[in-house]
Amino acid sequence: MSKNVIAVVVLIVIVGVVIGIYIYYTQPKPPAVISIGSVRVPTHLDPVKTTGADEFNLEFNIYDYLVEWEPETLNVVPGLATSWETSENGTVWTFYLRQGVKFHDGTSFNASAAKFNIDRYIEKGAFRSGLKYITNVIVVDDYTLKIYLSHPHPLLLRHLSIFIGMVSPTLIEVYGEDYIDTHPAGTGPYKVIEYVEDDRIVLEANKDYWDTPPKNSKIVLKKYADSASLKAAFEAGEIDIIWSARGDLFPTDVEDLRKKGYNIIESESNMIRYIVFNEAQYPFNDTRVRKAIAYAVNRTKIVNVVFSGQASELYTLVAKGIWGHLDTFPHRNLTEAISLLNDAGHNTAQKLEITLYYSSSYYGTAEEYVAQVIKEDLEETGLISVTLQNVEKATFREQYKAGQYGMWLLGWFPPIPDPNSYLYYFMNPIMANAIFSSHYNNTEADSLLSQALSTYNQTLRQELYEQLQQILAEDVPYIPLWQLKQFFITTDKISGIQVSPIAYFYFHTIEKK
Amino acid sequence: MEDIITTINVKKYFPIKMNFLQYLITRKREYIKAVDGISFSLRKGETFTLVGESGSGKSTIGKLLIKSLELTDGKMIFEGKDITRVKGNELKALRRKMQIVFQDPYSSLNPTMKIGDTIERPLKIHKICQKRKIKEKALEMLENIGLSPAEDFYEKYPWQLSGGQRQRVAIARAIIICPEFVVLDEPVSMIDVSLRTLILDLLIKLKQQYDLTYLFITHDLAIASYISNTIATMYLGKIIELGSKKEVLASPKHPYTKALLSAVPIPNPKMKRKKIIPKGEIPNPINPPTGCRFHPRCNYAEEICGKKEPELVEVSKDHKVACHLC
Amino acid sequence: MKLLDIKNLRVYYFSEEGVVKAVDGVSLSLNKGETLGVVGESGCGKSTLGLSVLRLVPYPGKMVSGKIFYNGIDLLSLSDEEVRKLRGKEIAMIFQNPDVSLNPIMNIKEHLVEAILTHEEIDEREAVEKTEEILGKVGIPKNRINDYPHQFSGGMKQRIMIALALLLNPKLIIADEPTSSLDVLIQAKTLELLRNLKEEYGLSLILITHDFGVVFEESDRIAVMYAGHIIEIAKNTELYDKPLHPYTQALIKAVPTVTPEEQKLNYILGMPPSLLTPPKGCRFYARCKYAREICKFKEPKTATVGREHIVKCHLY
Amino acid sequence: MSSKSSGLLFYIVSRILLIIPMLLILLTLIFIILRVLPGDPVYFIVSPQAGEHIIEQTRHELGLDRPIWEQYVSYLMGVFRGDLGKSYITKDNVWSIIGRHLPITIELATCGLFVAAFLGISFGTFAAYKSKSWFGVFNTILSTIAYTMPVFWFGMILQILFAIQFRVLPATGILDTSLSITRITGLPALDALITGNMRAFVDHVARLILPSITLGFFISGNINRMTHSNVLKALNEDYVRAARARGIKERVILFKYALKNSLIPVITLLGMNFARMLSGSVLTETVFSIPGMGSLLVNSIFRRDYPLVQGIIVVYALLISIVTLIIDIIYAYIDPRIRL
Repeated sequence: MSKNVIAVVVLIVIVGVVIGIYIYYTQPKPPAVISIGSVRVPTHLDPVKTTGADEFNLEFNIYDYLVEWEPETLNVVPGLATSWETSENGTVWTFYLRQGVKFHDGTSFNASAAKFNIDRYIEKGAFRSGLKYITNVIVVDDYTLKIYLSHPHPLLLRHLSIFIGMVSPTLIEVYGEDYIDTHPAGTGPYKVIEYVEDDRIVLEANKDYWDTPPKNSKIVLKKYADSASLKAAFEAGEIDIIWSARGDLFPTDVEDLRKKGYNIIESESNMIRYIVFNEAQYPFNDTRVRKAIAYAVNRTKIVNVVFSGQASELYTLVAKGIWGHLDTFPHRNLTEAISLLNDAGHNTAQKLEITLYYSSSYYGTAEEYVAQVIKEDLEETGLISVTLQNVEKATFREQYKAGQYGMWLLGWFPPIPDPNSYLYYFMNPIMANAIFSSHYNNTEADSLLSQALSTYNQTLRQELYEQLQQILAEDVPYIPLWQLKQFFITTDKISGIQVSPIAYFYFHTIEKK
Repeated sequence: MEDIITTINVKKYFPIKMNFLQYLITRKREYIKAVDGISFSLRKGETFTLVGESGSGKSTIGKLLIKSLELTDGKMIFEGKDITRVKGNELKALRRKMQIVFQDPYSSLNPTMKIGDTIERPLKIHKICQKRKIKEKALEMLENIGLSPAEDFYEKYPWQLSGGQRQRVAIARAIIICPEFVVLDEPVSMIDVSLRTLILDLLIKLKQQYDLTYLFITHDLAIASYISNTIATMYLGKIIELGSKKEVLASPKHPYTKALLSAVPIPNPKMKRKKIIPKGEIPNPINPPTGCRFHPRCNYAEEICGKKEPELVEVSKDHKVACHLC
Repeated sequence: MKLLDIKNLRVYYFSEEGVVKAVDGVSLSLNKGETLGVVGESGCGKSTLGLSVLRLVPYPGKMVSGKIFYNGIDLLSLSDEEVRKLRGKEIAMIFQNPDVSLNPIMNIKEHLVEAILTHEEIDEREAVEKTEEILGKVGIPKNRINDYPHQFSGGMKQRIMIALALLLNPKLIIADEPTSSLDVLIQAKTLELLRNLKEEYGLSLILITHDFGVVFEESDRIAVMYAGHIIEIAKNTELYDKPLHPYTQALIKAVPTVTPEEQKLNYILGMPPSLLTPPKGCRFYARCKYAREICKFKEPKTATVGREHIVKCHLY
Repeated sequence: MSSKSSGLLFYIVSRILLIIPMLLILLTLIFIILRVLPGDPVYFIVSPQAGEHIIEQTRHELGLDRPIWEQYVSYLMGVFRGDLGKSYITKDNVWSIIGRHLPITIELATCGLFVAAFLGISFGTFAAYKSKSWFGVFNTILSTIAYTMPVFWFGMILQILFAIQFRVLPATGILDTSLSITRITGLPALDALITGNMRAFVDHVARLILPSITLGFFISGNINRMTHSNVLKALNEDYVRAARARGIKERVILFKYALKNSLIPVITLLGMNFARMLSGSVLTETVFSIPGMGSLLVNSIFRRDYPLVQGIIVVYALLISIVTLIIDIIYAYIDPRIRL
């Protein structure tokens, strides 16, 4: 009896396998997909909430903006607005909008949709405090929009081109605010068709895109838990591109892949890393001490030893590749450092004891090595003794905001390619204390900053920002250390990757053979 | 002779395990009635033997008498004092006077303790004698139970001893603190035939030497007949016959006792007897039969047996039986 | 006619401490229809002797030498598979502890049917019928056929074991302490059942026990074992009247009987020798009150005294 | 209880009722622990550039400014209405987030369990049967390796060998990026079969092979040891000797007498491991980039996503209760002595 049962089961299995194999080989092959691997994927896709590079990056691919910018040059170009004009005093801007553009949900884009999105951002956007200069948005007709400013503001176009992605208002009205976190509908080149948190986001090319349609039909953004599994997946041929924008791969892994003959495109990224001091706390209330540390740190060693050269030394807070960048901080000089410390009353008998806080759960495993290098650098003066303190991600922000530190290792990724983004938050005392508790306060710097923000004159602005960078190098509330590089590692099949110095990645130009 | 222990209508019910929800729904607790109303007295200096099949409640009585189990109901008197509910120091003092020896000498001794330590331990716990005399006393005891040279055995571990020797150690451990009363729960059933009499003779010797009273529990009537003064037959938590050894063995009255006696194999091929075996097996002690508990198996049962529970009544001097027909 | 003939059998356990000579040169025979009692104390090798007949001596035990003839077949020359076919079919065994001798997760029917189907090519329905029949003979009601071992009392389990043993009409049953874990009433009942069934089926029986009462009541002939040797074999009454070996004599005197009278009993001092290093001479030497110089150094030969009375002692 | 089946029903109902207090205690504990832990979920939601008023506003929106007991009560009310709330980070319903991650974990755990059971039980049994041969020694080494070798290391070796060197099996993920499976039941393998999407089915199953072996091999170590010692013990039982004496074939003795009788503790162990795997095997998921419950839980704890962590714990507790219940029922089926 049981033998019969076994025979039947075996028969069913065999038949099933045969049918399965038949179907498998007769089913059409699915269209080619380009998969991009990273150790992070966006956690939501609502432009008003976006503060992180991963979110910004994906949003650029699914939303359109009134104005946009060319990836290579960073020049402002028309987006959903075909043209615009400014009033004489520079406070009223008129935008003429593109016609016949449709959101992914099928509704049409027009001036009231644009107003809805701008208003929404001003009301609840993550960076709304920086947009207070916009006083009013008026729909003139279906395709004309007027934006009123309280004073001339040079960053308006930048803000419009980065913060305010155009989301379908209907979608929000019907499904509510939270819905677009995972089910967005913009007008951009890609639609989101699948969203699995912490795993993958699947994009499909928008066939009705108003501009040149994407050169590929489907993009999968895949998240890997760590560098090792990302690399394994790539080597197994499961992903086409590794986009390592913020240290996703270990430097050694990049070298290994380079040796194995994969294509590697390398460029600057706009993420900077620096040390921040709490000027209200001993011994960092002493400019000589801060300056001495600035002289003592060895950027070359960090870049070469920790990052195998896959990063650039940085001597000012404005990243390379951004206009206005000017090296102002001193190179390493131990003698100078020692004499400054001696001036401040520190000697070998009474070493200066300081603690360096860092977070490897926030910035990656390399952070521990960086901290170690910095410790060695400072201790080389013979006058400082450094304690290292690793802080968990969950408590990290809370603690540095509360000012429970003297010296932290932090990073900055400003979404906007403008020197203001690199300086405003650091030097304006209100922002500096709200965000970093650096307690840095310099009225001269303040007035330079506001001057630079109230003129459209680019030359003037550049001068002002250069002056600011000089002041920073004197006061040393921060020590810029290095700037990250981004890597695109691809197989031979991939071409058409467009590299932007601010580490945003547009998918529509990529092609797969 | 005076009575050392008297039990009056002693009962021990063990509740059957139930989970909380089962209890909520059935609202009825069921019990195994291991000992169900037993009264008897042990006279000082005698060996009182309980015989019966497994499940009759013999061992439970043993544990009740030495107070290692709490009784469910009834009363116990020891040396004229009511000890039914003694606690604390009084109980501790009482325990010293009552000891027990178990069946299995392989599991009753701590394998990591030397024989000397095993024997000395009760002396130390109960602080019986001066410290320096403890060893002396232990050696004396070893000699007394025939484990000589005592010095050698003092240093040995249980695994180095045979079953008979271990059981002697277990007995010594019980007796060294000079108790009044010892429960012997099947002390020789795991001992080889050639040595059983040795242990039994040792027990008899020690009884006289230390002026002890024994409650001897066994299922083996031959052993009972060798060592007892008084024999009580148990059946399903009840004593159904009780009397002096002579009376019970020479003229058993209860059909169950008779059956037990007839069933014992006799090591004499020339003596062939008709065995009277009761039908069936010992029933479940959760719901024992009404009336006489033995009546469903009894060959002589009459109507009354199923209705009325017989009392344990005296049928002759030193002989009580619980049977309607005697 | 001899059904079983064991010749000079040696079974040793090759344990880590050394070689335990559990059965050390045993010769024994069993006639058809006879009950042979093998009596001895624990550790004397009587159980190993029983297991050897079925070639079931457990690891690290080994049959070192000797021969076992069953119906003229040399059991030790058979292949494992041939022996397996004999087990249960020709020679069955009943073990001491019925509580652990049945598979707890198989019901009674499964046990019996499995045993039948292992040896006989019949269909399951017939096997079940046969099962019910045999269970009826040992007094297990039909309606309990699907019950599991734990639902039966010890006595019933032993009757089931007897049913399992008798199931395939074997010629020989080896019963190893079949009743020693049972209460006296159940023991009497079980022995009676075994006796009756033996008559009915015309079986031969080897009854291994330590209980002199049982062995005298049940056996035709009795073999006494001591420390791996058989030291005396005689007819039942002969052994009772004229025990020759000092060990047998002492043992019979050490067994209490049920009597209201005072008994004077004997006991044997000392312990049996270790089977790891058995003494050179007579193995009972150290405990024997008749021991002489020769007993210490020379192993006694087996002597036949009178009719079929064999003894292994220098006194004879 | 009169009959076995009504006893079983009664048992199941009583066990289900007992889940409620357990859940309550568990939720209370996790609720407290999460809030005692340092770290504030708000900082994972708002930008570092955000001012204090934005932080306060976000905190208010999440209800984190209310007294703890109030949050607790309203959360509990939600749970008993079947509402586990929304994730702080993605704002998605916790049920649907778990619904995306749990099925794949169930598949992986099931496959891992089969691998573990197959490897552990077959090797363990055979080694017990041949305990005196070289196989016994080999098996001891094998089982020791199985449970001492780091999971991620073993997983990576498999990956390098089969996915990168020989390219016979995929290395990571649960489905090729070019494929997709229509969601019906949530279990990808089942859904692919139902929709007749053989390509996706084959790809998906192929992707489960290495992680299942990794997970299964790791667990097989303990299963192997336990099976080995139990079968060995069972083979020395009196009923095995009695069965041999009846001439029962060795094969039957090994499987029906020794193995089946040894299965209860083995099944307990398998069940415990299954329950553990259901909570996710973070290391395996990491190595093979599988979006399962393990990484979801770790990430959500990391981000202090309270509703998600709590939700996962609720689901986990429910699953464990179900698994243990099933194990108990299997016991009763295998061993008639066990009454429910």
